[in-house]
Amino acid sequence: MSWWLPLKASTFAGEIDGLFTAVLIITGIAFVVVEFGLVWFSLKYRSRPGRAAYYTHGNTKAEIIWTAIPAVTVVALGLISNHYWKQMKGRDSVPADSYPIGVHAKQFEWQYTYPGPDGKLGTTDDYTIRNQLHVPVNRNVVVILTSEDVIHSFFVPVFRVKQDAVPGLTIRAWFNATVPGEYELGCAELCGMGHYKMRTRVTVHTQVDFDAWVKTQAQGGSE
Amino acid sequence: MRKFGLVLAVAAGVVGLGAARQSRTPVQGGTVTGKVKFTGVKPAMPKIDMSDETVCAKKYTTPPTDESVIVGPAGGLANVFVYVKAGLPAGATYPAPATPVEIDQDGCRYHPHVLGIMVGQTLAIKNADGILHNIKAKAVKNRPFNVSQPTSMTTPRTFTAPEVMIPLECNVHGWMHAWLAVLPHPFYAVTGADGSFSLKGLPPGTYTIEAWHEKYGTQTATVTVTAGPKTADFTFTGK
Amino acid sequence: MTHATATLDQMRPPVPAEPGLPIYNNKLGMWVFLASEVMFFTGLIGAYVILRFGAPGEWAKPNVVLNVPLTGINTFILICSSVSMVKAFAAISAGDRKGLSRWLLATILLGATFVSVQGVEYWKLVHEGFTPAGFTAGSHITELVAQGKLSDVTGGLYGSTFFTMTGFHGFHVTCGVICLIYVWLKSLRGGYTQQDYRGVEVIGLYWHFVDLVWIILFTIVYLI
Amino acid sequence: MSSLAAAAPRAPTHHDDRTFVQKYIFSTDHKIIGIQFLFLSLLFLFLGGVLAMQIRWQLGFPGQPMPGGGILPETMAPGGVILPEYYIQLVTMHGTFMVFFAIMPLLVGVFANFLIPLKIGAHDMAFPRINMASFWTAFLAGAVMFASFFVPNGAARAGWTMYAPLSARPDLSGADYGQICWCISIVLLGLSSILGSLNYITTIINLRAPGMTWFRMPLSVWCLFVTAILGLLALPVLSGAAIMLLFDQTLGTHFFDPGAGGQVLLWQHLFWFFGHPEVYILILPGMGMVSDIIANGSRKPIFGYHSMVFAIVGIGFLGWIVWGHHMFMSGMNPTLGSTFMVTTMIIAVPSAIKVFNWMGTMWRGNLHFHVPMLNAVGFVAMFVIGGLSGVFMAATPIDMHIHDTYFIVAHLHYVLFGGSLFALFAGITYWFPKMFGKMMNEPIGKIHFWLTMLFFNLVFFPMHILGMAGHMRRIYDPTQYEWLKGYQPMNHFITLAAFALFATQFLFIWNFVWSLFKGRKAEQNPWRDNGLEWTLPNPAPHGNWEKVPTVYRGPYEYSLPGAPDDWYPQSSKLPNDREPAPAPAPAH
Repeated sequence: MSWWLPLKASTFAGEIDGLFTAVLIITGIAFVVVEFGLVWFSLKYRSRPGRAAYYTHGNTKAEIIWTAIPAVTVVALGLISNHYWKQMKGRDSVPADSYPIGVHAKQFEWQYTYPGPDGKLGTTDDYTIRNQLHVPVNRNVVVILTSEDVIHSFFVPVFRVKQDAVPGLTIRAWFNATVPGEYELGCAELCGMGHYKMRTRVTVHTQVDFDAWVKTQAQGGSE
Repeated sequence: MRKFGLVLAVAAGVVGLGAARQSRTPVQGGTVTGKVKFTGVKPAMPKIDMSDETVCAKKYTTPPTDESVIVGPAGGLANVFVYVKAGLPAGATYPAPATPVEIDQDGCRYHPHVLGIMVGQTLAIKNADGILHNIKAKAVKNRPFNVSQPTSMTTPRTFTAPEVMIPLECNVHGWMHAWLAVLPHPFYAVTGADGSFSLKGLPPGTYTIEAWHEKYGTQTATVTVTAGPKTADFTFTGK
Repeated sequence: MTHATATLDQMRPPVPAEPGLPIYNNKLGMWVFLASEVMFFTGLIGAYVILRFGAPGEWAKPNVVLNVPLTGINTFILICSSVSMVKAFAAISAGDRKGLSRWLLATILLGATFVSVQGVEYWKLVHEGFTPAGFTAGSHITELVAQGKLSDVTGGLYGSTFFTMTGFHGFHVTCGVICLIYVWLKSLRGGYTQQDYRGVEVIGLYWHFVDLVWIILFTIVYLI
Repeated sequence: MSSLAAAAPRAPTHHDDRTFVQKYIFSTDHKIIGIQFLFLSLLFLFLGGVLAMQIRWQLGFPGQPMPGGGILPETMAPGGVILPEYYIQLVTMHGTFMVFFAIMPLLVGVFANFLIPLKIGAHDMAFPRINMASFWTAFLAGAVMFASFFVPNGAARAGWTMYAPLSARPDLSGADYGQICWCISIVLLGLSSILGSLNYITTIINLRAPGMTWFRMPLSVWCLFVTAILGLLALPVLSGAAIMLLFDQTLGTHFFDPGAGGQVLLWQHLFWFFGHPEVYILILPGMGMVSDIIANGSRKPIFGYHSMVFAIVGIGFLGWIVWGHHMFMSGMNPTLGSTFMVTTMIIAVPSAIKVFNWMGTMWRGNLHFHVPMLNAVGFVAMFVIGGLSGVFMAATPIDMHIHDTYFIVAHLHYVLFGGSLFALFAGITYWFPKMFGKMMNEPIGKIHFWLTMLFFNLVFFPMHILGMAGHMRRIYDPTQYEWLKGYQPMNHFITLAAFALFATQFLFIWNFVWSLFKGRKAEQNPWRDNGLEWTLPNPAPHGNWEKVPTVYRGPYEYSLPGAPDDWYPQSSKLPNDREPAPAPAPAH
């Protein structure tokens, strides 16, 4: 158990964690100012015999200050976020050279279709595996999400990537895994009684391992 | 086009027993036995990828294969549901037996794959795997249900209307399928590996007997039963 | 109200009170209620627009499934009922109680005719195989599909949106007719005078609103 | 008592000929309807709490039989072990009961009904009978929703957001009658809320006492006014969507059926177009009451009355254009993600203004920490955390990681529990004497506040950590995942803290019920508040005033220089106060 964000295992993770920390600092400052202010005012101005309240209806200058500062801060945050958002999810953000994997979500399991040795989906050498996502390291991977029945959500915490799979739509989401290892994927959108069981083992291979794995799969060899 | 091979070997010998009384526990009476044969190309059953479900995978030495078409060594077709479709004396009622019919989920597969149950009889759905299975019964005449079993437990269900073939499936394991028939009478049987079946205790009369298979459809045969054995064979042909 | 704010003239905002809007409570309440009705129909019509533009196939052409001439006449009937409502309102504001009752009755009859025509249209459509769930197999509608005049793909949506929108409008017209009957009976008992005809004005507002919604619905569902 | 109390208010002399049924069951008195809403909603609040405890049990002790679970039927919890579909029913119904049948009626049904006529100086609501119909429709809606637990196949189970197609197809969710009950109940609740809102809007516009100009209205009435407008315009859209969902379930229509051309995202757009104004309906009345109570507790006029009003109206407008931030990851067009992110960022500003103004009110005040004031300051402290955690979600890249995780659950509970519920504890304690003529017990109130504050934070702050770790929402058994097994001790801790939080609420229940019968008799103006409602005896009589009072000043004239006391009622005339202008001549 860690008190911070999970392992940074994709190119997104660095940017998202950085933004997270920035927002944490800004909101942290606001948090301390307000909570400390409340406690301090409560102690300093608590009622004592002979104490009288200061009769005032407000101060326009103060109002302007604490409207402008939050406004500028949040709009700045908005623009920075938008910059990353366009990179990660923008209309044409999926890099052209991405390795395509067809992900078909259905009630309570994921079907992963791999392009096979020829690297192209939709050819005869594709093969489908249940609940196992194998990706090469340091390569852009695009996940082509379809759903058979209800809304599911493709979510790998260590890659910081999440995208709903909506029945009737084909949605593409890309990421680039950077740390080889074995991780887990869970469905993040309530999809029925087996929602909690839609677990996928995510394996990030080095390029060599990945090619070997593809070869074994192509010959119909099992795991 | 599936070709129907309707081979009907009806033994002529009919041994009458006596007037069939209306509703009585059929102790003796005619029996219909037979064999369901399979001709043609035996389809190769795809392997089931249970690698992610270790609890089930380790229950198999050889990788499990799909169970939709199982042909025995002698060419007998298993998992064929044979039952009396029509011809029972009108108004005859058969009390549902108290003992529940069991269907077990062991090794991420349904045991049995095809089964019959009487209206009002309890179906005891057992979960020997101890992992989550959900049972979705896509019934039409009966109330459909979709219940889950997260651990080893038994869920009882009963059915109110006769319905031949309610598909049962588990959504957590897409390959798990079973077929349940609900009948108002006890005259049904599922063929074993050798493709043989026997319907016992039939009061004399002419009956249409139907053989149902999940992939090759249904075939019917009419059999007149007096007392003593009758035979009715079926042959399904793979394309 | 036992504690009615003492007001000299019913048709003015209550006195003594800080001046709000120069319209009396019932009318303001109806205007606010109509705002919520606008949002309700906006929700339904918005869904219709999105579903129609996002429809996978080609939307049904006017007058293929729906009988436009019949509903054209029906629309005319509803417009006439609005006219008769205005007449009723004009009559009572001039103090003519008998005129009010007569015009209210005319409005009720026209409104009831509209609803019954729509009911008959529904019955005929369902009979022809056009239901909220889409086109029922083996019916007259599917023959139209066979003849290529109608695309089957959007049949489900066409049925769903048509019946939901026009059905709810019909429901609102029915409620309007019931309220009109109440107002009509009260007018027979002399419930409305030249000084106080709030009920007539309020139900008139509702009626014109329902008529306006139908004009929009008629255009976007039947004509385009 | 100060010499300035208005002339001793005489009970209205007219003879009250209403029967018990007319007076208390089918009452048209806005105060009785408010109290009816109070009892109904507190019941549903308790029910929502019980559902929450079952959820926490399953998360804290996955798969173990729940104590007392034996009473549940086999289809929900065989042998006390909660089944996955029952868990999702719990999650769905906890959200539905709390949002629609506890917090919303408590804030809008109770305090709008009770406070608006009293605070603006009116005899009653503009349409008393419609007001009664609004309560009984809400009662019916609550009954239908509660009955949905007992229909075959159990209650609705697609989350309180009821996303299609899971909610539209019984074969996928396993619930058929339950989903239908949910839709019917929500349509009824929509109708009840619309009837209520049109009443509140008409009353506030036309029935304000002479002299009560728009900018002399207390902020609680301003909040209730904007809330009524939000409710009036948002609920019909939800009713329309629920009707479409109901038809999809029953008539076989295809609004949300992707197979036949229906659009799955249509439900999310319609729901959240209603959803976001709804969450402002759930917080604005709380903000209003807290503004009144903090001004009273600080014995000092509210800081920046006009900017507070602009902030409330600003929240009212902006609330309509931010709904897309619930759908960043839903497959919606990403460019919409950018626009909704900017509008969501901007909507943080009015809330910030309000928080700083509350602090400004306390600055150099003469703070009396009675129980309502304690809860109000608790509201501000917790609402700030909820508001700030909202900024994380508004930043879309961060939302990619924390959407549909426990970070969201933490955020919504900080604003709903930490926000609205603390404001409700303050409001109920503050106006209890006006409702029942008795005071609630002060020491028990304080103990309850501090314990609730402690356990509330122990339950919901760790959920931020779970959310950052990626712990998904609505997960029946998190130990299925290796990386969540590590967080199970935290789930365990949260469950124990949640049980303690639930137990603490019995203090409030006991205090509430005990004070109803044996509470100390409340004096005329226990909080020395300037509001018009305190010029009436406790409990306020039917019809409130014999003659509508005249208002000469704003509601927050505390510590007025030169006044003999540190409070000065709105309806007390000072020598240099001018009489309000007489009503204009008849219009037509």
